[in-house]
Amino acid sequence: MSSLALNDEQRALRETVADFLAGHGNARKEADSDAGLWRSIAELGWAAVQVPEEFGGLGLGAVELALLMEEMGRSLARTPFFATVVLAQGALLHAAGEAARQRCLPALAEGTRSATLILGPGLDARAGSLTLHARRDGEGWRLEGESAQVLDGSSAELAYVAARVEGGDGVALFEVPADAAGLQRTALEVWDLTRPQAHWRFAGVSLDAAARLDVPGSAAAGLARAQALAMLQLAAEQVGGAAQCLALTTAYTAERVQFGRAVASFQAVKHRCAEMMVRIETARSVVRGVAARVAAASLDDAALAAEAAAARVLATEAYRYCAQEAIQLHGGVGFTWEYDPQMHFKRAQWASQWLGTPRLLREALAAQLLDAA
Amino acid sequence: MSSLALNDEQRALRETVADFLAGHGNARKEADSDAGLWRSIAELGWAAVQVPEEFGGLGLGAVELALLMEEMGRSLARTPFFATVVLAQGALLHAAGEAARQRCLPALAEGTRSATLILGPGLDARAGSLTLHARRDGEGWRLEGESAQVLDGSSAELAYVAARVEGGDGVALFEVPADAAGLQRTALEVWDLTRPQAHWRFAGVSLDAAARLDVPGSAAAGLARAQALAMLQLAAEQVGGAAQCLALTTAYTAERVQFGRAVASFQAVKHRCAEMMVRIETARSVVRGVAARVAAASLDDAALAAEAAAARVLATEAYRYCAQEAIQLHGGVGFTWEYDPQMHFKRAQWASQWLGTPRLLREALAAQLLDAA
Amino acid sequence: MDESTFRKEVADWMAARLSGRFACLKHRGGPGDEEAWPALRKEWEQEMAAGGWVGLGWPQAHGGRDLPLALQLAFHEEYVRAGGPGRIGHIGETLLAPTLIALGTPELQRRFLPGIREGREYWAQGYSEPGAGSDLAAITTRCWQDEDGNWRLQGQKVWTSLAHESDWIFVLARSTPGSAGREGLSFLLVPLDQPGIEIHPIRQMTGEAEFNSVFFDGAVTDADCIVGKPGEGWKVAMALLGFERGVSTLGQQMHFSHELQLLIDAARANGAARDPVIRQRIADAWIGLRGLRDNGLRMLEEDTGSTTVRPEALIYKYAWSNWHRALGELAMDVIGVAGDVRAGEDAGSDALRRLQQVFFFSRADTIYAGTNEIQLNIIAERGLGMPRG
Amino acid sequence: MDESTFRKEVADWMAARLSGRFACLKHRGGPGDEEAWPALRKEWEQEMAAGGWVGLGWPQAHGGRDLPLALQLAFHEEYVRAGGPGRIGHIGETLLAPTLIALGTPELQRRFLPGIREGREYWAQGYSEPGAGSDLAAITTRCWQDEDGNWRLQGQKVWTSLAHESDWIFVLARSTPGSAGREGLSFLLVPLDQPGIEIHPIRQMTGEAEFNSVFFDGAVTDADCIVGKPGEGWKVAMALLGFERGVSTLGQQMHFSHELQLLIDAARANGAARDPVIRQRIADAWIGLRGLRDNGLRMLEEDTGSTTVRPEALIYKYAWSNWHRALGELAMDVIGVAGDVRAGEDAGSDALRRLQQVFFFSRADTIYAGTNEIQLNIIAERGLGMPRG
Repeated sequence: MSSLALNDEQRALRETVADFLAGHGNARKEADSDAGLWRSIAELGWAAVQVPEEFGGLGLGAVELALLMEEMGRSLARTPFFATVVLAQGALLHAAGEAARQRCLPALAEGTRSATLILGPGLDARAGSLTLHARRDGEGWRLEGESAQVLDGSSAELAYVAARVEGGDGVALFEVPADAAGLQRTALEVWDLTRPQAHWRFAGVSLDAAARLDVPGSAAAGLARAQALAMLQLAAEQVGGAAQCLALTTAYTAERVQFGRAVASFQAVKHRCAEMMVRIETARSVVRGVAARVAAASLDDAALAAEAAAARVLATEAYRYCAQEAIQLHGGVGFTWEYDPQMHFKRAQWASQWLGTPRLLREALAAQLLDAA
Repeated sequence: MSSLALNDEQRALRETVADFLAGHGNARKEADSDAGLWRSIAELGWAAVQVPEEFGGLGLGAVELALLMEEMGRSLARTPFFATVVLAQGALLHAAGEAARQRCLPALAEGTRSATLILGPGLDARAGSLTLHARRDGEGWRLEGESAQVLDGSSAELAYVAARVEGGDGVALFEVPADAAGLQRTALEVWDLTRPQAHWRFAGVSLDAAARLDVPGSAAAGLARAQALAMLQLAAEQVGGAAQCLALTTAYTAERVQFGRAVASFQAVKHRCAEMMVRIETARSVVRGVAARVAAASLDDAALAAEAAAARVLATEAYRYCAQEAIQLHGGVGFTWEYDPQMHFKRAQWASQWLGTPRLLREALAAQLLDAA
Repeated sequence: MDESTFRKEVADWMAARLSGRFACLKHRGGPGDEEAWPALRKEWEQEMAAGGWVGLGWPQAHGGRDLPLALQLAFHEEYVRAGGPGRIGHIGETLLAPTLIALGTPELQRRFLPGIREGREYWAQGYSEPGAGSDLAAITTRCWQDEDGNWRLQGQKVWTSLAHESDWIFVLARSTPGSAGREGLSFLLVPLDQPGIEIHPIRQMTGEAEFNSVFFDGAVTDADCIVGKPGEGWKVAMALLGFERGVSTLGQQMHFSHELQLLIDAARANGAARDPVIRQRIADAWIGLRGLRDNGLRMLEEDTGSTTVRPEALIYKYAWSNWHRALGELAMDVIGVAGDVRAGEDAGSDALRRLQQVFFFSRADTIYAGTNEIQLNIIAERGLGMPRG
Repeated sequence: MDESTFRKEVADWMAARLSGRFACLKHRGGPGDEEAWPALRKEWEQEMAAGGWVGLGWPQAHGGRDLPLALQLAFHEEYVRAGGPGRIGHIGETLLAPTLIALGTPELQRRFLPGIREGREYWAQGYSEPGAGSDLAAITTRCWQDEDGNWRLQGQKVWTSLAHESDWIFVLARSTPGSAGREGLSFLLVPLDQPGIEIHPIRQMTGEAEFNSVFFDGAVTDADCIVGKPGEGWKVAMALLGFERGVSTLGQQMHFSHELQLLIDAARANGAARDPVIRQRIADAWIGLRGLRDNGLRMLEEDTGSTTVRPEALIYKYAWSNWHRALGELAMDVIGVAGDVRAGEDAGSDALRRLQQVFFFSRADTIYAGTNEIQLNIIAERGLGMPRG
C-alpha cells in the first residue's frame, strides 16, 4: 500500500509553486512575456524535477511533477513546461537509449532549451497513428510527412519526433532541431491561447545517425509508457484548472447579489458547487494515488496504462464540468473575455481531445477488463 | 402539418378514463380482482378503440389509444389491455390477412377474450430473434421452441405467435389457444407485479391450416409496423407513469416538513421536480405528435420506425428518471412497499427493456441518419 | 392560400433574391455570427420588406398580411431552409411591433411601425443591467421628465445585441424615485444616435462582440415616446417578452436542424460516424430535436385561448438552450483535435466555423433570457405550484 | 507484523473456517441481503471472536489488538476477498464500541465491551424518527428518570437495521422537556427484550424487511445506561457517526469490487460485453471504483491530526452511494429482460440475485445516513464555506 500522504518537502514545493505562479501568471499577458516566465521556472529548478541526478536533475518523481502541473493548471500559465518537461523529457527518459539520455537531458533539465514531442494526432503514440516516416539516407536518416498540430510548435527549439521507419523496422525516436533545413513551421490560430500550436511539414529533413535516439526495437513500448505518464500529468493539470474554476465560482457568487441575496446562498448554486468539488476531489485522489504508485514503481505497463486512463477520464470530465458550470454560475459575465472562466473552458476543451479522449480511454480499459482470455 | 391539439371528444375520453381508473386502480389488490376490471374496461368499449368499425370496433386511432395508455400508466392498472389491445390487436391489424382479421378481431374488440403476442425476447420482431419454429404437418402446422417470458402468459386465453417457418419460407403469424395440447406454461416470479409473465414451452403444438393468419411474405413487414406502433403506445404508458411519479412527489414534498420548512420549498427539490416536468412534457409532446401523424397517415414505414423510436427513448429516460427521483425525494419511505414510487420504479425498469432498449433504438436511428448512401 | 403554393412562392423568391450580391449571406448572421455583413444584411431586410415578407402576422390595418399561423410557420421554415440570414430586424418586427400593436397609442403605431415594416429602422432591447440580470426588477436606470415633458435617462444597460447597428432602443427605467421592484418603472423608446448615449462593445469568449453596454448620461427622448403609462413599464416589458415565444421558434428549429446536418456531414466525412458512442449521441441529438419540434407545435396549437398553465411553453427555453449547448459539445467531439484551430472565413471552412460558433456561443443560450436556474424556478413555481423561496 | 504474513494468516483462517456449516454464508448477508441466515451468522461472529478477529483496532486495555491501520485494512480486504459474510455485529464493534472507549465511563466499558468483542451481544441504532430523517435534531422520542433513577422512554424510532436480531439499542432521546434542536438530548443504552418495546418490520421495495420501526412505550433501562451526561446526547451521537467512516470503508470497496466482477462475468456470459455502450459504462464503473479506492486511501492517510476540512472525507458518502446506485442500473442493463424475473435462492442464481439486490437496495444508499441533498449541503457549507440556507 503506497502512501498518498504528502511529505513536508512535497507540501513546501506545492506552496512555493502556488505562490510563485499566483504572482507571475501570464495567461492574460502578451506572448513576449513568456520567455521570462520560463527562465524563472528554470532558475527555480522545476524543469529538473523528474530528471535523475545523474543527468543533472533533482531526481524527484511523478508526485512532485504532478504537484507542479496542478499549479500550472490552476494558473493557466503559458510556458513550455508541459511540452518540454512532461512530453519531451518523458520521451527521452522512457524511449531513448542511455547515451542519448546522457547527451539530451541535461539541457532540458536546466531549462536552457525548450522542446516538444511529435507523435500521432493528439499525441497518439500508437505506431499506426504516426504521420512521419523515416528512411535511411546513407549513414543518416531522412524524415518526410507532416504533423498538423504540434504543441508549442512555433517556439520550441527542439522536437523529439516519433516516426515509422520504412522497411518494417518499427518506430524510431529522433531529435530534430526546429531550424532544420526542409522543416516548414506554420503557426496556427487556436482557441486556447495558452496552448499554442503550429503545423509542421517535413519536406525531406536530413538527420545524421546520432539523431536517432532509441535502441531499435524498444521505442514503441517506451513511448507508450511515456504517453501514459504524460496522461497522468495532464490529468494533474486538469485537476488544477477545475479547482480554479470552482474557486472563481464560489468567490464570484459570494459577492454577486440577486433577488436580495448572495447568489452563493441559493441551494441550487450550492449543490452545483458541491458537485464540482466531488468531481475535483475524486480526480485529485486518483491522480495522487497513481502518482504515488508510479513513484513506488509498483505498476507494470498494463496497470500503468489503466490507472493513467482512469485519472485522465476523471480529470477530463471534472474539468469540462467545472468550466461549464463556472461560466453558467457567473451568469452574463461568464462568457465575456474579461473573466477567466472562458479561458478555462477553452483549456478544458483542448485537454479533452489530446492524449486520448474519454471515449477511447474507456474503450481501452474495457478491452483490458472484458476481452482477456 | 398535422395538428397536435386534442378535440373535444378526445379530451372527454381522457377525463373519463382518468376518472374511472382513479376509482378502480388494482395495482395493490389481489390478482383475483383483475378480471372484474378488465370486464369493466371492455364494457366501456375501450378495448375497441383502434379496431375499425367493420370489425366491430370504434374506428378511432393512435391518438385515442395513446390517451388511454397514458392513463393506464398513471394508474399502474394491472389488466390485459396492453397485451390484448396494443400487442395482439396490433399484430392482427398489421400482419394478418383480411379473413383472419374478420374472424379474430371482433372478440378482442369486445374484450370477451384476452390475448398476448409472442415475438423474440423483449418483443423483438426481427426474424433473426424469433425463438419459435413452425413446420408443415400435413395440412396444418407444428410449432416447436420456447418463449422465456410471455407477457400475461398465465392469464391470456389466446396468443398470436410469430414463428420462423422451416425451409426458408420467412415468418408466419399463428393463433394459438393457451390450452393447446403440447403447450406448457409456467408462471414466473417477476419484480413488477403489474406486468405478469410466464414461460411458454411449445413441445410440438399442432395447429390446423387456418391458424396461420398472415398472407405469406407479408408478415415480417406487418409485424415491424405493429412493433413500432406498440412502441409508441408503450411510450404513452411510460409518460403517464412518469407524470404520476411527479404528482406523487410534489404532493408528498408539499406536506413533508424538514428543518422547519416544507421539503417542496427547497430549491434543489424544486429544480429536480422541474427537470422531471421538462422530461415528461418533452416526451408527451413527441408521443402526441407521432400519434397525430400516425392518425393522419403521414408517415411511411421508415419514418414511423424513427419517430416511434424517438418517443420511446424520451419516454423511457423520462420514466426512469422520474421513478428514481420520486424514490429519492420521498426519502426513507420512498423505498418502502407501502408507497407507490417503488411500483413505478419497477414498471419503469420493465419498460426500459422491452420493445427495444434506448441503446438499440438510438443505434437504429443512427443507422438511418448516418449510413444512408 | 394553399400552403404548398405558398411554400413554393417563398422558396422561389428566396432562390431568386438570395443570390448575386446577397449570396454571401447564406446561413450567416445567426447567434454567434451576428457581426457578419451588417450593412448588407440591412439591405437584405429592405429587399425582404419590398417582397412583402415583413409583418406576415401583423394585422392588415398596421400594414401586415395577417397570415394564418400555418403559413407564417411555412414561411419561417422555407426561409431557413433556403439559408436566409439571421434577421437583423427581428427585435423590431417580432418583439416591439406586436407590443406597440397591443399596447401602444395610434400615434406610436403610426410613427414606428412603418420603419420596422419597411426595414428602415432597427431596434435594440434595453432591459438587463450589471446589477439586474436574472433579477430584472432590480434595475436602477432612472428616467424623469424635463419641464418640456421630454424624458431624460441616466444609467447603464448591458447585453444589448446589435445596439451599434440599431437606430432605437426600448428601455425599461425607473421613473418613480425611491420605488423598488416591479413598481415605478416606465417603458421608453429612445433614439440611439445622440450625445447622451455611448455604446461600448462587450468582448465575448470568441473574441468578438455582438453584445454591448449602453450608457445613458442625460439621454433624451420625446415626451410621448412611452408605451403604457408612466409606472406601468413592467407590464409592458413582460408583454413584450411574451411575444418571444412565437412562430419564429420553429424557424429557430430549422437553424438547429441545419446545424445538426452539418454535424452529421462532418462525422461522415472524418469517420466519427462509425464510432458507436458518437452514433448514440447523434441519435440523441436528433431525438431531442424531435422533442423541440413537437413541443413547439404543441405550444402553437393546443388549447389556444385557455388560461391554464401551458407546460410545453414553460419548458421550451430550458429545453432548446440545453439541447443546443449539448449539440455544440457533440460537434467538437466529432471534430476532434482539429477543433482546437479557429476555422477561417474561407468557404471551405463554412461548416467548421458554424459548428465552432455553436460550441462557444451556445454557452450564452443557457444564460440570457432567463438562466437555467431561473427557468427551473419558474417551471417549479408556475408549472408545478411549488412554493417560492 | 509483516503485512503479507498477516494477510496469509487471515486468508488461511478464512479458508479453514468459512467452510463446512459456514460455507453457505459466503458472500451473503450484505446490504439488501441482511435477512440471510441470521442465527448462523451470529455463530460465525463467535467463531471470529474466538479467532481473535473482533476489535482489531481497539486498545489492548479494552481487549483489542491495537493493530496498525495497514493491518486492519489488510484484514478487511482479505475478509471480503474470501467471501466473509456481512457482519451482524458491526454496529456494536465499529460504532458503539469506539464511542464507549472514547466517551463512556469505565463501568460502561466493562459492562458492554466484552459482549461485543466476544460476539455475544448485538446492537441496533435508534436515531431516525418518522418526523426526523434528514433533520435528526427534530427528534421527539422522550426520556425521563423515575424516582429510582432508571430511565424511561416513549416514542418511535425507524430505519433500525436488524433490531429484531439485536439485544440492545442505543437511543437518542429528548431528556429536557420543552427543549428543541440539538439541546436537551441524551444518549441511552436500552435492552430490546422488554415489555415496553415493540419491533415492527418495515417492508421495503424488494418485499423483504431488514429495517424496523421500534416503538417505545414506557421502556426502561438502568440509571447508568447513558453515555455522556444528560443533555449531551447530540455530541455523543455525532461522535459515533464520526466512526462510520473508518477502515471498514475499504472493506466495503472489496464488496463493490466483487459486485463489479459479477457484473463483468455476466456481461461476458450473455454477450453484453461486446456492446460498445455497455463497454463504456463498465469502464466507467471501474474508473469510479478507482476513485473510491484512492479517495478512501487518502481519507485514511493524509494529514491525520490536521484540523482542517478533509475534502475527501466530506465527499465520500455521496461518491460511493451514487456509484453503487449506478452500478445497479448498469447491472440490469447488462442482464436485460431476464432481469424482470426474481432470481431464485439456488446456487446457480447467486450472481443474478446479488446483482438484482444491488439494483433495488442501492436505492436506499443515497437516502440513509444523510441523503444526497444533505450531503451536498454539507459539502457546500463545510467544504466550500458557502452560506447556510
